[in-house]
Amino acid sequence: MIPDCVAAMGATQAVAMDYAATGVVASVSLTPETILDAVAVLDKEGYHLEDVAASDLKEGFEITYHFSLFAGKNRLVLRLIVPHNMPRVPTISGIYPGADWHERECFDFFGIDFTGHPNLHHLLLSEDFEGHPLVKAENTRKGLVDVMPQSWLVAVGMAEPEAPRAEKPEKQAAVPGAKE
Amino acid sequence: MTFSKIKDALTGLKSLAIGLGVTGQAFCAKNVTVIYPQEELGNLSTYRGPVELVGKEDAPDVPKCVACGVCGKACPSNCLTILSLIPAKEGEINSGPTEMGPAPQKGAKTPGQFILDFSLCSLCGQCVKACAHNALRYSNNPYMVSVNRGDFRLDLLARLRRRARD
Amino acid sequence: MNAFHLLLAHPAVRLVLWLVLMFAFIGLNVLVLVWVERKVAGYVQMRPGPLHVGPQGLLQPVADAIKLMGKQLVTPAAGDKVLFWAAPLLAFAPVTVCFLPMPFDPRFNPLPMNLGLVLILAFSGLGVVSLCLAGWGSNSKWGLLGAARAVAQSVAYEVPLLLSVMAVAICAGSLDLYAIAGHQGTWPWQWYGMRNPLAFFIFLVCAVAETNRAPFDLPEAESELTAGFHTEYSGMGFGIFFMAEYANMVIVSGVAAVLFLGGFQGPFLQGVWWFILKIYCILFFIIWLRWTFPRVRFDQLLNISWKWLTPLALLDLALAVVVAGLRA
Amino acid sequence: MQAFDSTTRRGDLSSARFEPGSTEDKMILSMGPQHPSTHGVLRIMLELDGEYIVRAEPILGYVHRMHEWMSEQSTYMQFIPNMGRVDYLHAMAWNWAYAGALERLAGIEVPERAEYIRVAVTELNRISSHLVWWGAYLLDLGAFTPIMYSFDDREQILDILQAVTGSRLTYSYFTIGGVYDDVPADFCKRSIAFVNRLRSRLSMYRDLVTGNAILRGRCEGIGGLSVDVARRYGATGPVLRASGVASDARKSESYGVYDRFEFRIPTYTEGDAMARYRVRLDELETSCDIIEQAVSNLPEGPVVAKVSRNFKPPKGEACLAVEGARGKIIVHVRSDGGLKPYRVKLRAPGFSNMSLFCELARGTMLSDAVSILGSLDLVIPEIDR
Repeated sequence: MIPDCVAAMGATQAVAMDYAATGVVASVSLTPETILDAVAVLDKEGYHLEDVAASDLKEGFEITYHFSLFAGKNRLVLRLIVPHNMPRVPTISGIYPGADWHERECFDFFGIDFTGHPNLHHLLLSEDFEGHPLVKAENTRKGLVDVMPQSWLVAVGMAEPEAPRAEKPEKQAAVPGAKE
Repeated sequence: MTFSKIKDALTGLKSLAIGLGVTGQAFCAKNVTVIYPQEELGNLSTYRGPVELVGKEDAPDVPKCVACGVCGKACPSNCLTILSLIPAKEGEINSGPTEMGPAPQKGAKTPGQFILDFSLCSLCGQCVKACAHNALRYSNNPYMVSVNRGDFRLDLLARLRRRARD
Repeated sequence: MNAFHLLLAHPAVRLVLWLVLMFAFIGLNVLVLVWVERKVAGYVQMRPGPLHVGPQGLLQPVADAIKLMGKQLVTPAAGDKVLFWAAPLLAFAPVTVCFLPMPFDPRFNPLPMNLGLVLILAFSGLGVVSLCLAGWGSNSKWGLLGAARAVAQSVAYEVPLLLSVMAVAICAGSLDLYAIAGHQGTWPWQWYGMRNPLAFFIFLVCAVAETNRAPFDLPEAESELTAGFHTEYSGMGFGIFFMAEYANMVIVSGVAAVLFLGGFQGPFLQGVWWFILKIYCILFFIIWLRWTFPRVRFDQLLNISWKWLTPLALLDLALAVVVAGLRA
Repeated sequence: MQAFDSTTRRGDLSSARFEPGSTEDKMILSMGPQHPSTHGVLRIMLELDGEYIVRAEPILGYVHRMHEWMSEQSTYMQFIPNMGRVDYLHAMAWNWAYAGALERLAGIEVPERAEYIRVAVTELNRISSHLVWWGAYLLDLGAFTPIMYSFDDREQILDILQAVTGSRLTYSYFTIGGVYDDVPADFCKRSIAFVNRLRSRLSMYRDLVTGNAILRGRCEGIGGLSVDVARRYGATGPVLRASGVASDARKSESYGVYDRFEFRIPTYTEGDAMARYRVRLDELETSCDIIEQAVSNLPEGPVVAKVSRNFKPPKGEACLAVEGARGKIIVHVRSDGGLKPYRVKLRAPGFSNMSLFCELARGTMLSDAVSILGSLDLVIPEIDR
């Protein structure tokens, strides 16, 4: 179930997720331009920040922000994709100061540039560490169609709705879009 | 104002006296320390130490292991090395030094060598769970002391034979 | 024989002999006290304490001392070498002097001194100078913080300490420790500790603070300042500070035993054993405190002194003056 | 990145970055990593005005092990032992978060008995974690003895858990679809005996410490945290509950079978170090209640669901939030349908709680900083991962 406040977030896509299967109730896709407004909406609603994580995909670095309310099952995931050659997204540490370290961690592991961050340098890795350890090699990267749940793909129109019979997971990994 | 402060100070002093009472009681109570070399803890039997091979019921010095190599693959830290004899090819006469290759080897049903590098092992038990033949189990030996790193490369076959002998 | 007696009669000779004797006495007591501390700490924490070196671990302090002597002495490169090494010496030197006027036994007074109490107070005040020098000379920020704390703490607690001692001195009408001890009766209720419990309490608290013992061990608060003023000391440099701390404990316990517990007085068999027994009772109490309480914060420490102990000690002194005046 | 010239400056890059423009009357102090109250793995740069802290910045990474990278190199099963080593004090909760996230992803039903065993061992582990915290916190405040008493109690738990898991600290007991092995026959009896013992000891804990005037002076009114600041920093667990929010993943997200248990979430409204202290002590009792219910209702049956050794979850992503001893633990797993995870993200509660420190320490004294640091209950390996 998608909370009402999502409507005000300027999302490109908002998909309700099955909490029992994924642990989140809704996935909200955004762009670097809309993330600040969206986070401000959540702040007003009283959400707390759980984490900021990144993941290296074919389409670029996917940055996910997880938010929850203090009570109940209502985890929201905001996701946006930034290109590999210019991984840049505005920092949300102005609204949620707790994001400061999470963003520094993403900078450490992926080299994502959080513009406007007050203190963007190594947090967990040593100062003289070269490179970003979680960036994958070109040939091992997977696309969104390979790593997202089928229901999400269907909802955003990246896959055709399947026939109701359950498919074997091994076969699911080889859906056609993987070649894109 | 002043009186409440004095009252606070007095309750504070009382709390300190109570604290002294607690430690005073402990001073008179019995020690709980187990003084190690003279006495030992009674919980060693539940300790899960480095894995060991299980011998066959009828022949305790022969391992149940069939050298399939599953345990070595399951291990997160690659600390198991299982070698088995490379069987002689048809027509060849198997003489001279026998060669060993990493398990599984086709046709080889016993391990030729079973090495556990205990310095890498994290005692997670993945190998024990992975084994379909119940040929591995935890030992409960907590004493594993050496100044030599090489001593932690445990030859499990030799240890099995030693156990069977004793 | 005659010449020997003559020689002994000379005060300078007796002073030197007595100093040497006291030095040995202190050294022995420090060793015993280290063992007692560790044993008490052990039993309080439900463990046996040192056990393996000697019977019941009695030789453990000796082993510790040997280990400390074997360690390398490191001087901080940027530190002031003279001050740095002067500090531990200065910490230990006054301790011996402080023991000269102690009344061990009523029948034996090698160096009669009518201002013995003043001597002890004066020389024990020197200790803080050594802490200050140690902190400053090591050119370490932790050391500096420790030294600053030590000075402020010492100044704060010297005042109520002196006032509480004064109250007793006025009651006894003397500053000679033999006279003060002799002035008290043989039974516990005749001791000043029972007659003037407030002064005794104030003295004990101040004594713990002056010797930098927990819960007032702020100059060396290990979880805050790593080791405070002696952060940079290694080997025997640290060892001497360590010994000085224990020697200071023996002194304040000795003074407390004389002033408040009647010194060598006892219901039967009067003599030096009563004095030693009382010293060790007070030492046990101080050790017990250490292994029970958390450490106070620095501003709270100063508040306790200036807002509670000093006014109380003044009040107590005034009462003592009135009582003494009425008696006279 | 700032250039660093070791010939002209002393210190290192971290301290060089911290150096302010003007140090008039101020002192820059590097607290740690070899400092007794940062336990050798944390370093905090402090700007001091006398004993007052003007600015504080923690420097992390001293025990960074890159668990997230390791996850991508190993199969799902092989990564389980790592979970015991993220937070060594509450390893069971991390075990659960990882196993649970995968069960969610693959839709695996965990047998009843395994669920109850999970609850019991996790709560036992929570008690042992709180006991270590209690001792270590008081050690930081200068009291040496409490840690010995709490370790005496903790030994009992470790003995029970050793009989269950075979190890004493870094458990890898959970497996996908259940638990590694069944509990020994006397587990219930021993757990109940321990719960009774702990209950009788708690009054001693209170007498010795909680009521102590010196401790109250060191904790009350120190490091006050308002709900709003806690929310923006993402503080969870006892730190959040001490600010008056009854938020607990065991209740709010009721993973496993926690919805079948009756327990109270202790909260205090002061938000200071003392409130955090009280919350944790109360949680000891809460955990005792849960353990009692878990072992008395322990059903018979299998302890692990049928899961292939070559476990391959379907593609997709899932996360599970678990209430650890320090707060909300979340493990996000992303699968591409292969043998190895595509990405595992570990959300450590201590990470968010630690970032509060700069905020809380500002304007307090050096001794208070130690008290605040202790009251946040930080396990640095969990923060550094």
